[in-house]
Amino acid sequence: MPNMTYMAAIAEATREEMERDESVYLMGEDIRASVYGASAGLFEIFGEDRVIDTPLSENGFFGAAIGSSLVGQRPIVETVTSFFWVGMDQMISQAAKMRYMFGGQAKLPVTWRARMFYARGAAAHHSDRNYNIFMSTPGLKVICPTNPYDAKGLMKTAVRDNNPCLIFEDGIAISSRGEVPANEDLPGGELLVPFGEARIVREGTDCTIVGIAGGVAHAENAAKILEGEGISCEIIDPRTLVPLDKQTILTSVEKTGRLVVVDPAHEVCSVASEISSIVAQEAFWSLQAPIIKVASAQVNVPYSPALEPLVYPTPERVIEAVRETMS
Amino acid sequence: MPNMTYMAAIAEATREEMERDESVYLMGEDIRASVYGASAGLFEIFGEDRVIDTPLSENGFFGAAIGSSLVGQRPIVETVTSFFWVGMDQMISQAAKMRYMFGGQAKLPVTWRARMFYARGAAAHHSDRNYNIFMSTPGLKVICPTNPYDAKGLMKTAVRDNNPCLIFEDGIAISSRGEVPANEDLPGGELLVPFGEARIVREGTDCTIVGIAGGVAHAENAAKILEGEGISCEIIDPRTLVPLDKQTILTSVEKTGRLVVVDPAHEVCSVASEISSIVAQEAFWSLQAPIIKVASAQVNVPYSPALEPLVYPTPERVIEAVRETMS
Amino acid sequence: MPPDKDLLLQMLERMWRIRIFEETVIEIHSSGELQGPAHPYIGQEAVAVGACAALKDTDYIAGNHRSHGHPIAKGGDLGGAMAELLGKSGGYCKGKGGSMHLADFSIGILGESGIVASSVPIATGAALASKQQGKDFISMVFFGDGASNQGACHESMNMASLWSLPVIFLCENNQYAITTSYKNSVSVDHISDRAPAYNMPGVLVDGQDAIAVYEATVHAVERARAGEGPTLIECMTYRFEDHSLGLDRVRDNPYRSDEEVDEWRQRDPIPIHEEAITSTGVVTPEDCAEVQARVRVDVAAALEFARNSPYPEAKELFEDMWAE
Amino acid sequence: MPPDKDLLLQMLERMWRIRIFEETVIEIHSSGELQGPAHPYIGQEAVAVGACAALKDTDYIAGNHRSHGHPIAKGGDLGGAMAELLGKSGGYCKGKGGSMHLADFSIGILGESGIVASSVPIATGAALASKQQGKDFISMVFFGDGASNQGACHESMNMASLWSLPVIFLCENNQYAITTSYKNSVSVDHISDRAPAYNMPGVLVDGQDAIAVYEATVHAVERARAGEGPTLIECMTYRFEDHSLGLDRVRDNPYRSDEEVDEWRQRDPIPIHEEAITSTGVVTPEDCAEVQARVRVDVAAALEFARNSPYPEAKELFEDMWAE
Ligand SMILES: Cc1ncc(C[n+]2csc(CCOP(=O)(O)OP(=O)(O)O)c2C)c(N)n1
Ligand SMILES: Cc1ncc(C[n+]2csc(CCOP(=O)(O)OP(=O)(O)O)c2C)c(N)n1
Ligand SMILES: [Mg+2]
Ligand SMILES: [Mg+2]
Repeated sequence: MPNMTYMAAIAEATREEMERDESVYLMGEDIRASVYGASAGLFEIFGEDRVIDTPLSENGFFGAAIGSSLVGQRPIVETVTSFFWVGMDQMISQAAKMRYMFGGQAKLPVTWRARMFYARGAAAHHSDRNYNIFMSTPGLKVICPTNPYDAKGLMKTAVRDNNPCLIFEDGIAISSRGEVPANEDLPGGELLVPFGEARIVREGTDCTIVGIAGGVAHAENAAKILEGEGISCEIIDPRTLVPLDKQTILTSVEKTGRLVVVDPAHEVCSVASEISSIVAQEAFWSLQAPIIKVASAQVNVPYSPALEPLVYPTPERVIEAVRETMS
Repeated sequence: MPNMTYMAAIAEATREEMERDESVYLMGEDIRASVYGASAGLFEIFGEDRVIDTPLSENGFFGAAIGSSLVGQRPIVETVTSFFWVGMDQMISQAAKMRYMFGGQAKLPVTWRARMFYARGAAAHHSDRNYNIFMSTPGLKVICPTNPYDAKGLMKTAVRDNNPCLIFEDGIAISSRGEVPANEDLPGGELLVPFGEARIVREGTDCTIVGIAGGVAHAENAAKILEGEGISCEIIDPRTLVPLDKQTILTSVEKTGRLVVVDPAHEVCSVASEISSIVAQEAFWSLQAPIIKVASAQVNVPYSPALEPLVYPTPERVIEAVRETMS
Repeated sequence: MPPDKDLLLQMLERMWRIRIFEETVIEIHSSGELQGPAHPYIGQEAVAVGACAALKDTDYIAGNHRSHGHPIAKGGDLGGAMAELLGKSGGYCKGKGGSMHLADFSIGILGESGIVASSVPIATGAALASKQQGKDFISMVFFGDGASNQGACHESMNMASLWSLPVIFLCENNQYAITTSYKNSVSVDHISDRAPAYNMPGVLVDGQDAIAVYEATVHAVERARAGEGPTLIECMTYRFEDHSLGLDRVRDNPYRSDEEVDEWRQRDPIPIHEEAITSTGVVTPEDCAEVQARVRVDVAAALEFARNSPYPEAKELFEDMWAE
Repeated sequence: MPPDKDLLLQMLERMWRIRIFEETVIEIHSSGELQGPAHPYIGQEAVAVGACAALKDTDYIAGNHRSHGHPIAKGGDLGGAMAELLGKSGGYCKGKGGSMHLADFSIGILGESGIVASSVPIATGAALASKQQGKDFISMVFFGDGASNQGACHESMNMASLWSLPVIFLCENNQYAITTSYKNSVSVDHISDRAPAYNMPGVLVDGQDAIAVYEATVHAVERARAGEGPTLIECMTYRFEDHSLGLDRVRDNPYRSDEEVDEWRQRDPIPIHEEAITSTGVVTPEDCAEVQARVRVDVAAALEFARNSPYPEAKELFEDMWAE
C-alpha cells in the first residue's frame, strides 16, 4: 500500500474529484503556487476556470463559492482557520442557513479546507482551532481527519456531499504519514470514508479516550505508556464532529465506565465540553469517575517557545487525566 | 423603588456613564433615532462626537471602536447578535487578542450591546444566540443580564471594565419590568453589579437549575409548578458567563445532587454543555442523576409561528427535565 | 430598444402586483394576522420591475430584507409569497423563511437575505458559475444605499470586474438606511461614482421611471451576456412607507421631513409609468385600468390561498436541514 | 518643505536599521535560532522610513504581517524587537506576540497584525479618538496591495472620509500578495485610483525614494492635522526577498521572473537615498558610511540583548490576559 503524507492524500483526493466531476473547482489564495501544498500542478491540468486564485477577500470569495454552489458548482475553498473570522458572515448567515431558510430549495456543496497551525510560534492570530464554533452552528458538516487515509477518504466524501463541509487540517495530523490504498486495490475503485462513523483507534477496557483532531495522536502516545502501567485505554476518533457518532462513544463508556476527552482547542464550550455533556446525560449510570477534559488552556496562544507548549494538551496531560479517572 | 423596563435600565446606565466619563461614547446604526430603544435623547445631550450613527459597516466600525479604545476612549457599541458575524474578525482577532499579543500594553474598554431576538418570526437570519462562541474565545467578557436591575448594574460595570465586554440582551429578558433602586437610595450612590457573582434566584434542595439568559425565566416558571409537586428547585443565574462563577454552581449541585441547565441557544457546544462538563468533572461525586441540558433544538430557527416555538426551551421542557432527574 | 406593448403592460402589471401585495401586507399586519417583520417596497416598484423586465427566467436575482418587490418583479407567484409571510406550508419556503427570505429557484430567484449586503457575494458567485458552466445566465443583485458601505460590496465588485463576471449590481438608493441618510453614510455624491474604482461602468438612473431602469438594465445585460463584465446601476428612489412594519419608534423620531415624503410621493412610479405608456397611444387608459383590476383579484386570491394553506406540521421542523 | 540634514541622515539610519535587522533575522532563521514566521521588509525600507519621518512620536501607526520595518521606522528599539522575535521576556510584548505583533504604545506603535487588513479599522478608530479628544495626533496604517481588496479597507476609508478623520492610509504596493500579482487582484490600475470613491485625495509615489514618500506624507499629515481628513497614499515598491522565511515551496514555483527581481533590486532604496543626499553635498559619503557602521553595532547589540534576555516563565502564561 502506498505510504504518503497527509497533504499528498488531500492533493490526491482533490485531483481525483476534479477529474471525476467538472463542476468541482478550487478557489483560494495562492493556490496555483500551492502555498499550503495541496494544489501543485492543478492549474496546469484544469485551467483558470477551475483553479482560481482569489484576491484577499475571504468574505467575498467564500460568498462567491456559496453562490456558485447554489447553481450547480462544487467549490473547494482553501484557507486557514483564522481567516474564517473574516468570512464568518457568509459561512454562518448564508452557507449554514440558506437551505433551511429556503425550505430545502438550496443545495450547498461547498467544501472548505482549513489549515490549523500548531505550535512553532504561530501566535494568537494564526492559532485558532474553531471547529467547536462551526459544530455549534446548525447546517454545517465538520470534519477532522487525523491521518492520510481519513484525509483522503473524508475529503472525497465531503466534495460529493450536497451540504457545506468544513475540513480542519490539524498541524499535528498534517505531519503524519500513513498508508493509503491505491484505487485499484479497493473494491469500489476508490476511497470514500463515510461521515458519522467514528474510528476505534485502539480497543481497551479501563478508560475511554476520545481524541479530537491532533488530540488523537496524544491519546495514542498516552495509551502506549499507560498500557505499561496495566491501564487499558480505548481510543475513539470521531473523525466527523457533524454528524457525530455519539453511539460509538456511549457504547465505549458503557464498557469502560470512564471518559477523558482530548481536544487541542480552547476548553470552554469546546467539543470536549459537548462530548462530556452528552455522556453525562446519556451514559451517566455507566460512569465510575469524573469525566476529564484535556484541552487547551483558556488563554490566547502565546508566541514564545517557552510558553506556547504550555497551552496545548500533551501525552503527559492525557496520562495524568487517565490516572486520575482510575484512582 | 422605581419600577422600570429592561431597556429603560440600559438607557439609564448609558446616560449615567456618559455623564460620569467623557471618554464614554455611543456608536452604532440609527442610534440617534434610538431604533432599539436605548439611546433616545442622547444625541441632543452629548452631541455628534459622542453619539455616532455609523454607516452599515460592522467590521469597520467595530474595529474603529476597538482602535479608539486603545488610546483612551470607552465606546459602547450597539448591534444585534446576528450582525456580530459581519464584524467577527475585529471582535476575535483584535478585541479578544490584542492585549495579550501585545504583552499587556493594550487596554480595550469596549462594550458591545447586542439584541437577541426571540420568537415572533425573526427567522434564521435574526435569531442567533451566539454567546457560547464568545465565551469560548479567551479575552472577552460575556454578560447576560436577565432583569432590569442586573441590566443596569452589569452595564455600568461593563463600561468601566478595561476589557472588551459583550452584553447579550435576550428578547425574553427585555420584555421584563422590575425594580431598580434610585441612586440616592444606594449606599455608594450608584448601582454596580460585579462580574463573576452568580445570583441565586431561588433556593431549593432537590435539583439545581442553571438558567442562561432567557432560560432563567423558564426556570422560574417551572420551579413554581414543581414546587406544587413537592420538588424544590434551586435556580442559579450566572449573570456573567466570563467570568463564570463556577463555585456557586458547584456548591449548589453538591447540595442538590442534580443539575438541569436551561439555555435558549443551540445545544451543541453550548454554555449548557460547558456547565455540564464542569460539573461532570468537578462535582461528579455529588451527582445523583444525569445532567440534563434543556437547550434549543439543533436546527436553524424557522419563521413559521407553527414551528418556531418548537425550537426553544419552555417551562414545560424544564419541568420534564427536572422530573427526569428526580426519577 | 424601447420595450414593446406587451412588456410595457407587463411592467405595469408587476408594479401593481407589488403595490397591492404590499398594501395587503400592511393591512394584515395592522390587523395582527401577520406577526413577523416586513419591509414594504411601496414607492420603489419601478426599480425591481424595470430591472427584471430586462432579464430572462433563467437569469438569477438575489435581494435583501426589502424583499417582496424583487421576487414579484421576477415573476414570482403571489400566493406562495403571501403564504410564506403567514408562515404556511404553501409558502415559497414552506413557511421556514418568512418575509425576508423569499426564494424560488425554479425561476432564478436565489433568495432574499436579512443580513444587509450578504447576498452581494452570493449573486457574484452565481455569475461565476454561469461563466464556468459556459451558460449565458446573468446574475443581478439588489442592494440598498446603506448596504453599499459594507465590505462585501467592495470585495464582490472587485472580483466581478477582475473576472468579467455577468453580474449586475443594482443599487436601490432610497436615500435612507432605516433613519440614516445616505449623505451621512456614503462618502461620495453617488454610489455609482464608485464604479470607476472597480473599472466598471456606473450608471445613475431615475428609479421612479420603470422604462429608464429597464433601458439601463438592458445595456448592462447586453454587456454581461457578451462577456464584458459587470455594471453598477444606481437607481434613485424613495420608500413611501416606514422602514418596516411596526417600527413606530422610528416614526416618532422624524428623520425625513413631511415635505420630502410628500414630494417623493408625487413621483409615484405607477402613475409615471401609466402616463408614459398611454401618452404615446400604444396603451389605453382602459388597458391600464384592466390591469389594476385583474391584479386586485390576483392578490385577493393569493391571500385566500395563503389563509387556506395549512401550517407546517411539527415533524417538519427538522426537515430541509440537510440535502441528500 | 524638503527635509533638513538631520532628518535626511535619520532616514538613512532608520533604513539601515531595518535592512541590517532583517539581514540578521534571515541569518538566525536559517541557522535555526529563530523558529517562528517572519516576513522580511528588505527593499521596502523607504516606504516606512519616509512615511514615519513625517510623523511625531505622539502619532499612531499600525501595521501588518510584514512587520519589522514599521516599528523600527517609527523609532522603535531594536533590542526589544529582536527579543520579541526570539520569544524572550525582554521583547516589546514579553515574547507573547512575536514577529507579527510588534507594538510599543509608548511611541504610538499600536501594533502589527497577522490578519491581513485588520489593522485598517483599528487605525481609523485611533484617529476617531484623536478627534474626539481634541488632540492633533494622526494615525497612519500600513497595508499591502493584497490587503486593499479586503472589505475592511472600504469600510474604513468610507468612515474616515465621512468623519474627516486624521488618518493616512498608506498602501505599500509591493506588487504581490504572496504569489498573486496585484494586476490579478486589484481591478484598477492603481490602488490610489480608488481614493475618489471615498472623496479623498489619492497619491501615487515612488516607494523606493524615501524623500518622495516623506514629502507626500507631509502633505497628508498637514491635511489631517488641519482637520481636512484622510489621504490614501500608494507607494510602488518591491520586496527583495521571499514572502516569508521558510516558504521555500513558493520559491520553487516562480511567480516573479529573475529579470523582474533583478531590475527592482537595482532600485535599492538605500543607495537611492544615499545618492540623493550626497549629490547635493549636504551629506558626505563619509557621513553615510558612519551611519551604516553605527547601525551594524546597534543591531549586533540588539541581537546580544535578545540572546541574553530570559525566556518568560511558565507562570507568565496567564498574565496579560485581562486588564485591571
Ligand atoms: C449586517 C446588518 N446590519 C444591520 C442590519 C439592520 N438593518 C436592517 S435593514 C437596515 C437598513 C438597510 O438600508 P439599505 O441598505 O439602504 O436598504 P433599505 O432598507 O433602505 O431598503 C439595517 C441597518 C442588518 N439587517 N444587517
Ligand atoms: C485575512 C487573511 N487572509 C490571508 C492571510 C495569509 N496571508 C498572509 S500575508 C498574505 C499576502 C498579503 O499581501 P499584501 O497585503 O500585498 O502584503 P505583502 O505581503 O505583499 O507585504 C496572505 C495572503 C492572512 N494573514 N490574513
Ligand atoms: Mg436605503
Ligand atoms: Mg503585497
